Amino acid sequence: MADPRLEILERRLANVRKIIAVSSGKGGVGKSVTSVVLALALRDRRFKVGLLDLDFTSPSTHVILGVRDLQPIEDYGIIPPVAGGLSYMSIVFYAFDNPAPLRGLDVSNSLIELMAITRWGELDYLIIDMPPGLGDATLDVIRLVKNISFLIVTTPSILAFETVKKLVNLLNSLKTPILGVVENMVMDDKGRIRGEVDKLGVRYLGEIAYDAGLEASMGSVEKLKGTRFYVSLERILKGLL
Amino acid sequence: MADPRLEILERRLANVRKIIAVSSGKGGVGKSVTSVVLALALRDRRFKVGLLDLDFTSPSTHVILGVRDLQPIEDYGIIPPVAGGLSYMSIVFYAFDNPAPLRGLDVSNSLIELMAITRWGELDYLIIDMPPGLGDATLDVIRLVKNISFLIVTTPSILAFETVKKLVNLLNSLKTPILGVVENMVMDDKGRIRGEVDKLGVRYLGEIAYDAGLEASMGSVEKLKGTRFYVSLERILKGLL
Amino acid sequence: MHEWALAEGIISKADRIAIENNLEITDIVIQIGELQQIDDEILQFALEQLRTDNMKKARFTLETIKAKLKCRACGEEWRLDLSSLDEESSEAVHFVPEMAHVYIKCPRCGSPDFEVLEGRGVWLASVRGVRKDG
Amino acid sequence: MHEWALAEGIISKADRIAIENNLEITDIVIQIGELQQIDDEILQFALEQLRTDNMKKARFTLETIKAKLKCRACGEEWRLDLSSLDEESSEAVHFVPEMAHVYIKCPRCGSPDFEVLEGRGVWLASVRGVRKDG
Ligand SMILES: Nc1ncnc2c1ncn2[C@@H]1O[C@H](COP(=O)(O)OP(=O)(O)O)[C@@H](O)[C@H]1O
Ligand SMILES: Nc1ncnc2c1ncn2[C@@H]1O[C@H](COP(=O)(O)OP(=O)(O)O)[C@@H](O)[C@H]1O
Ligand SMILES: [Mg+2]
Ligand SMILES: [Mg+2]
Ligand SMILES: [Mg+2]
Ligand SMILES: [Mg+2]
Ligand code: NI
Ligand code: NI
Ligand SMILES: [Zn+2]
Ligand SMILES: [Zn+2]
Repeated sequence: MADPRLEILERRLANVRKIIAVSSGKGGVGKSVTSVVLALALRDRRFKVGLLDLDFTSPSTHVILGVRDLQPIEDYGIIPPVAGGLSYMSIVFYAFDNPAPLRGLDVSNSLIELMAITRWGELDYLIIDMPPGLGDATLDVIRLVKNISFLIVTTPSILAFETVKKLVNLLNSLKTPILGVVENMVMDDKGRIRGEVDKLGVRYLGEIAYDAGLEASMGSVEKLKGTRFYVSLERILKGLL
Repeated sequence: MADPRLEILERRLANVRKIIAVSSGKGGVGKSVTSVVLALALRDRRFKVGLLDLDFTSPSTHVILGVRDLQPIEDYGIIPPVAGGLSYMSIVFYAFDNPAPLRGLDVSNSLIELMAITRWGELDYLIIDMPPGLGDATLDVIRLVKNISFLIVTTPSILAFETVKKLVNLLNSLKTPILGVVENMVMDDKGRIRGEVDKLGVRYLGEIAYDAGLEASMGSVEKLKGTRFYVSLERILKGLL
Repeated sequence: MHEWALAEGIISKADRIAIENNLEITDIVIQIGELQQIDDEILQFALEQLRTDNMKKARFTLETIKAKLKCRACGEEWRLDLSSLDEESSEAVHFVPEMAHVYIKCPRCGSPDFEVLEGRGVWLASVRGVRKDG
Repeated sequence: MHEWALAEGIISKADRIAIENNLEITDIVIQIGELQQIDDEILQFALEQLRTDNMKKARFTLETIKAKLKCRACGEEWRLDLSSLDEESSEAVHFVPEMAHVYIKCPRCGSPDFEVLEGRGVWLASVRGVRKDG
């Protein structure tokens, strides 16, 4: 039996110029905050930007953005609502505040279903907030989204970086493009990660300091734009464009 | 066709007095450090302790413990090697430093396979370091390990706590026992999480401050035992025993 | 109305099969998992509208497959009573069938950890046609 | 030698079936996925040693199932040449067959994202016996 969803998935992304998966081997390194702020910063430069949260079992971007009372519109598929100027899609539109205990197969199916029915329209950038680890979602975007590239987030900790090495190794062996590595939550810069990233043959894009003011900005796009985190990411973005 | 592994899995744990899954909805909250330090602290109280790393796609406990050149022994199954006084089992004994791109189904199969062949022998405690999220590993330990209880780790961040609420909700609906919640990486105590945990009807076990000295202790059991993290967890443990 | 999106996928897949095998398609059978509660009138209408030149006279047959679930925790197998879902949950499962794990529990043990044995999604079950000349 | 652990599982499952159905087991068929490279002599020996009273004269038949893999990225299907694995990788896959995703890549596109269609694990394929009196 043929799965008709795979047939349209690619077409749904046909008018998206650049697709960036924000990823890491590890959780808690700042993928979600980076995804949101990256999307907002691109939007501030007048790009048309979409944000897709693929961390189905622990979605965070809706909390960071402060999304409330929004819902996609059903129209020959579904049209993502706009949050903070971004075309925004998340499983929380369907799971709400309930736990979503999804096995890998369910994650894969949900991802395919959502991507097959979501009509992004024309976008300059689609930013995808990935779940941690090298599981179904990561393997599926690599396999199904042809022109994807990865932005990797790490912290200065050896625990995070060990998993990042594995992710780089995997992406390299699959010839999936890596934009580079962002070092987040830097407290006292020792330059260790920069050297390690160089050794991997991957671009070190810059660092984002630990920002004690970030937590108080959660849920407000305006406040997020006033954080040091935002300023740091802006600087990194300059080197990326 | 019948799967003979499920038949023996339970028996392998028959002589383990207490099994604790260290879990969280979210990554990067300190599950792995908590697992290792909890296991070491129990061991210091003369208990027989095992540590099982079930975060197959981004294992960390071997880095925290500084495990090197160890390998299980094959003997009517496999016997976990001893690291820092703990009977220790991790997928890195088989994947080494390579990336392990496993879909949920593979995670589930690996977990069942490992648990079916590992002979823990007599243990007072088996600590299980869980991957983030509500996926295959979490659903499998709930389903397959009858006398398991969960120790939940959160940070003070709303992002972490939102996912912890979902985990609590899931465990409650399955009547899986929750030992309580540990609040990790506390910087300036506002007591917010304690209040929220109370509201969930779950025990607040205590807090662990952000410990700038932790990173330098990675890979050395001796150094870990000298950290403020260890002292805080010791205090929490007193309330648990 | 996201039935149109699903119809698009079906037509496109069938069209590709037609091209690859040089077929004039006469019959297309589509299986619809009950879980997703597709509006088959809308789907049928969408298929008619979207049909391509390679399937000008094709007949679309829609078959609904009953949902059958099996609990991974206790082994219970059951057929779903979809009317037990409230509107919001029902809508969610309509768009993303896996949301079943959010809104449905095993009737025996209460676990959301079940397998959908049958009745998930929309599938192109078979395509028949006659070979075109040349 | 972890074949003993697998034998233990097989015997215990078969014994449970015997008890539940009040059977004296005569035949047990076990399928062994090639991927796991089980030593069938050791497994056979272990089974003989571990047999219970409900299967005193049972014959154990071991069937090896060839490994067949299918790439999720490019669709390639292939049979595995296990001799291409070095000793360390081979050992790893012996204990945890999923380590195939660490050491084996699709021969066409290089992806580790493949499905093991056949030839994984050890399964109790069938148990036959005669009903006991009483
Ligand atoms: N630069 C930073 N300074 C302070 N806190 C940060 C920073 N980056 C991320 N955080 C916090 O760290 C936690 C993890 O971030 P998150 O984006 O959710 O990570 P991930 O998506 O990788 O799991 C969150 O509580 C977030 O607010
Ligand atoms: N109390 C703490 N103080 C300082 N750093 C911590 C503390 N707890 C954890 N960390 C660090 O935070 C990161 C995430 O911890 P880890 O145990 O790997 O989390 P998880 O297993 O939940 O992903 C690691 O770099 C770890 O060293
Ligand atoms: Mg995240
Ligand atoms: Mg961890
Ligand atoms: Mg399912
Ligand atoms: Mg597999
Ligand atoms: Ni619809
Ligand atoms: Ni062996
Ligand atoms: Zn059940
Ligand atoms: Zn391939």
